[in-house]
Amino acid sequence: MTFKKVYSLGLIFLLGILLVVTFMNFNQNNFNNNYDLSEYYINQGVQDTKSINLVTAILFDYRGFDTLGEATVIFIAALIISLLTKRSTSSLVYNNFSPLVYQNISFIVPFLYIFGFYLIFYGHLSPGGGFAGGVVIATIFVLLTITFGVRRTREEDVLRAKSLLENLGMAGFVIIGLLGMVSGYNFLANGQAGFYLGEAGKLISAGTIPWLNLMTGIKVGASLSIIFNCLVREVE
Amino acid sequence: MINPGIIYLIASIILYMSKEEWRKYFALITAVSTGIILFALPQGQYLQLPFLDFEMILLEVTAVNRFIGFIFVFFSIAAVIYGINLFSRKDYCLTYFYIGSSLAIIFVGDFFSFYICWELMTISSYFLIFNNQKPVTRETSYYYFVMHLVGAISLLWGILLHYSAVGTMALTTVKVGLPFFILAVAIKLAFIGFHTWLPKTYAETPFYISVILSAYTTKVGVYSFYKLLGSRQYLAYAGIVTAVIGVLLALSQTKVRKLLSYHIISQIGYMIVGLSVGTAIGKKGGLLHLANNILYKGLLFMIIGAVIYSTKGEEDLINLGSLFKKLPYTTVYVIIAAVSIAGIPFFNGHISKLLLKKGTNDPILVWGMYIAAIGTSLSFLKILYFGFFKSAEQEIETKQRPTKGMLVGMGLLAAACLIIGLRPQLLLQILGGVKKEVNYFSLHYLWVGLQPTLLAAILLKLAYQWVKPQPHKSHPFDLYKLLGRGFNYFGSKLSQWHNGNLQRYILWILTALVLLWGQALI
Amino acid sequence: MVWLIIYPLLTAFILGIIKRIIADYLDFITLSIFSGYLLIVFKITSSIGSNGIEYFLGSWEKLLGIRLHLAADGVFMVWLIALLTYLILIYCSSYIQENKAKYYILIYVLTASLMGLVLTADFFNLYVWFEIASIVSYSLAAINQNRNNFEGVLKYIVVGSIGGMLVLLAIILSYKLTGTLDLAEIAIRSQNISDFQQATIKILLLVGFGSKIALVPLHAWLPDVYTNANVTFNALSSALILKTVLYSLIKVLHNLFGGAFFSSKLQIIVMMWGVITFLVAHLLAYQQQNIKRLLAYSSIAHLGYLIMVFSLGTEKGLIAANFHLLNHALMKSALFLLSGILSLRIKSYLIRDWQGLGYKFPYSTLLFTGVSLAIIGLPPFNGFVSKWLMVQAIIDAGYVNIAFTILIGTILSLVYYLRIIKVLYSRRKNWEEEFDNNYKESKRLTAVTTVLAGSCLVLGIIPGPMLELINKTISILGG
Amino acid sequence: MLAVQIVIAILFILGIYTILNRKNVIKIIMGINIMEASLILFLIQLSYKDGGTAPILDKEYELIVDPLPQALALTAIVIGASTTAVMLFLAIKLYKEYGTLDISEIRRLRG
Repeated sequence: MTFKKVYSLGLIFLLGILLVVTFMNFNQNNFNNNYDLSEYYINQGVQDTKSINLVTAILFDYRGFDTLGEATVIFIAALIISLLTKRSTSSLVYNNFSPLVYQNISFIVPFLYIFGFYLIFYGHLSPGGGFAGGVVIATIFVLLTITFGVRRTREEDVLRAKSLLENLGMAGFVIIGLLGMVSGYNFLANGQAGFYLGEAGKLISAGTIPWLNLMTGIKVGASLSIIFNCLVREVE
Repeated sequence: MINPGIIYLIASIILYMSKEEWRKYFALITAVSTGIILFALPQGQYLQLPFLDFEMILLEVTAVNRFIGFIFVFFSIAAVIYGINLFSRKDYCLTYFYIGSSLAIIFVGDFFSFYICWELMTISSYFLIFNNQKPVTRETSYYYFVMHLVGAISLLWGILLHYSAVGTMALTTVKVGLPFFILAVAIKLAFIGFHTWLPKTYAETPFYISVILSAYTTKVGVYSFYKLLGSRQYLAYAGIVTAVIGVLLALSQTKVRKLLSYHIISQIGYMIVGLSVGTAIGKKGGLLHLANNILYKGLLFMIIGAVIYSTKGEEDLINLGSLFKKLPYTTVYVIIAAVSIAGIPFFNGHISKLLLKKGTNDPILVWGMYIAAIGTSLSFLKILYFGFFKSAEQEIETKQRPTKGMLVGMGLLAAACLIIGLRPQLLLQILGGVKKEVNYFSLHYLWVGLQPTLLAAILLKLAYQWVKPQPHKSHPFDLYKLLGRGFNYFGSKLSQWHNGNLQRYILWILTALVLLWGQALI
Repeated sequence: MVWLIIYPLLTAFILGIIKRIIADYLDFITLSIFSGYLLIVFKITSSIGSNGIEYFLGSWEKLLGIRLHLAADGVFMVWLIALLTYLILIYCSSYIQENKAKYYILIYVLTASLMGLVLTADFFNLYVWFEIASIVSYSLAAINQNRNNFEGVLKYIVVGSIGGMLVLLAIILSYKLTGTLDLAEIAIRSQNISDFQQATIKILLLVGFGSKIALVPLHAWLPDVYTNANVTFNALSSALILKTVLYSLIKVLHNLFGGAFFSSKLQIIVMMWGVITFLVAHLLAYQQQNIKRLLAYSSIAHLGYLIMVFSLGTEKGLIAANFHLLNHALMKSALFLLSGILSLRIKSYLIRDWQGLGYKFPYSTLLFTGVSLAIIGLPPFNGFVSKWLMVQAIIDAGYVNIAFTILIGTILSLVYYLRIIKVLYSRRKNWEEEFDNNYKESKRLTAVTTVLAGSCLVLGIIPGPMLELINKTISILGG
Repeated sequence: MLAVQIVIAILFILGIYTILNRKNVIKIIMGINIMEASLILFLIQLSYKDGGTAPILDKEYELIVDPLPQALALTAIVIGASTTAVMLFLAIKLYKEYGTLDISEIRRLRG
């Protein structure tokens, strides 16, 4: 046991004690404000946004601006990773699996697409949403790359297309937000700006939320698959 | 109405941009016309400028600063003539900046602009000293700048304390934060103990630069001593210590410019004595001594510059000798300068030393001055004898003659020495004159003036072996270098802790977190 | 007002779409778009009242959604961000050679995120912008054409993530206490919160943000990042990212519990922290052999000054701190950009390699010398004025001893900046052979640095109007 | 409630322990993720109510958990994931440059 180790263990121990003490202390006067904000969301959220999934309602309507921000974070991550990846020289990379795997993957891909888009489009009705759907779509590319390999010469174009999609998704998000301003309200306005909210529980409802979900889904799917491609390329 | 220093500051910019052939004429015209403007300036406060939340008084004319301003401008004319063909563009620009800031400092009327000019002076003199050819000078200029900045910061701190206690920025004798002001002034005027920058810098810059430097930096220090610290008896003792030790240090030097540099320190001691004893005559004596010192010390620096110029860099008394044959004009000037500084009657040094003596009553101070005067005479006899009259063991070659500009410049100063020596009232009337009770040329005073020199001559004869310039190694103890080394050691230890290990850095973060969090709990 | 954020964001995304089409006119288009941004900034800031402008995203009022609030004191930061980014963008257009479009995208997103940090009045939204600013700065730091900077960025990102998590923990805890995320509402609801709870949240925020602005025990990543990063990133980071994060930290600390920060015992701790920060950083800077590392330590030191004076909380202190923030942003970006110019040819940032550069780049070296003197705090440059104001503010608040340390810091900083000046103006042997004399500085680079350095001198000689402006805009923080 | 919170604290310090005492860069990244997970758990714990259902109101429910922390958790997850991606990428790059993933050897920059 070196001094450093003892010191760091002691420090970690102290930190743990401090955390627990803090939590205990914070538990004492917990409900003096009664969380009126969350009460409001629970009671009024569905009327306000016509989105059954309250988390989506908060994510894309009440706090849509945060979502724009977090989408930007992924955007930047994909941008920097693709920027720093070296242009690879190898032309074809693939693994040898049994034919069963190839068949199964080919079979599964359309369903994955359907599942991904289902998650995106039903984001305001059921658990899911743009992020989850986007991740599912990204897994399609991951699966395909792992099983069938990738032809580098074609990949350049694919990457370029994906990056275009990503940018389009981000720009689309902002533009949908701007629609609220066009109709005389604030950025990212939804129900107040008079967009068709429809009836809670229907697919076409909740104004801009499904569209924002779609944009986010496209964006996340593209970004994550870019990140994956670049990481794979770096590892080789 | 404009602060004469600002004319110089503006001129320095124009000098930077002007053409080669016009530059020297412009420089001369500026200096002369500033002298005329200065002559026309009546006393009182003139130029005010609002800045931050107070008024900057850019021009405040009193008898004293007019007096010093005259000497400064006069010396700048002589120095420019002296170096008229030697200065490069950079030299002209920086010299004028330097002179301008020193002049401005004399005339400003509030602490803030005082500080700004003080710093401008430090900066410009740093770049003036900064000489890219010689690595030694680079180190010296570094030392110079750091030391002067310590002084300046100390001054700034003093000003801030003074300001927050008094509430006005007007330049007066300080009441709060005296130690900081003393430190600042002490570094500027090279008190013994804070003097280490002076011999280093003055002896190693090009000779025409050291001529300029010798006149201004320390004298501005003396002016600020007069302005800020007022008369305090204990400072007079510090002054006498400076005078005696300075002259002793000077005696042990063989390089002429080093000797002269230590002499500046010693002469500053006289001025401090005069300014701190608190009598009117003493004060006037101190100020007159300041003026005289600029004149004859500048002249001496010019002379040794001429020697360096004609022998291509020789200034060691061990090697010099029998220069009177080769440089006859220069020899005349050096005699004038030496007798002036030694206080021989009919030369200006006599007048100011006499006034100083009249002003002091304390026997310690009187005797101290007497010893310092003997030392002074001795060291200049040394220069005269070993440099100019004693035949050298190895004949020294003079490769080129001093230029006309040099001779004219030196001549101006020598003439000034003589005129002041004969008619001191000409200069003293600017200060308001001295009552007639001092008869400078009475037999008694003539004898008093001659005494030290005679004693010095006897000493030279008796202790010839000891006085004779001989090669010796000196290892001056330098506290400030030691301090710097300690600071460096501390820093390198800190630097070693940053060993690039991420986990160590995170440990620091957690330590900070736990410490802060823990203190919140307690 | 939301245009301040979404205009650069939208520009970034659209640039991403059309970057191949407009590749030939990229510089022109990017710069003209940013000029449009300046117009927007002008339009928005000129219409601001004494209470600032509020903006409810998604038109959700009554604290349901996210609120943006441009207070009077934010105007100053907004302008600083917009103008400095513009200047650095011009510099980039000539300095950056590869992957320009993506670099521009990153700078646009950075602008948006910094604006978000200044504008947002929502605690969690602040965290989001904080993380965007972080990830953009990781990205910008990682991009360097000549050299890899992955080690520095790894340190940065690990420290940054830990800091971000501490901030997130603070946000969660404050939500747990108050049930709201709006900063103003938290201040209202935090009446009956115990001292320990307040202190916990503040300390988590201090350490979390502090690891981003590199206060001393949390600083070690910063020089490592700066060593190999692009100078434009260094300038952006030192002049804008660190400053904006500091500003938002002060904003949050002030707003969160209604200014209670400035009277607690935490205040004196933060002041001492600032003192330690700049003393240690100055000492370390002297040890450096690399210009960028040296400047990095100097940045740390100046953040120490800033947090010290900000934590005073008096009106004078805020004026001084804001003025110094402006000055340091100008000076440090000028120094970094100038060091970029000076090392264009020699491709080295080691101090000893710079010997004699003063004769090859006389103009840039002159500027470098001037700005160095400014940052030391010598008159007649702006650094002196702000130092004067800071010292005065601290003396007025009654901390005489602490004020004295600032002056010691001045001496320490002189020692190492003088080292560079000395080397720059020293002659070098056999220099002519390695270096052709005809090298000229690029006009665009020189113009940018001239503007920055010139403003240092101008603000030093006539600080009055700027101080007047700051005085008007600190009404909110001054409280 | 406290039990979950103790778990959160343990996870948090476990993450820090990993960061401080494991040499491998990948493990350090995992440590950061563990810390993040603990914070997300804290968010979920915050929204939890005894007997509450998920905030998807397809029919009438008695008690519904707080949806806001869940939305915040989602945001935090996404941000964390992006940062992790960048970190992993850097780890790959560093392995190529230094030939090792040992953090105590990745320290060319110092002083």
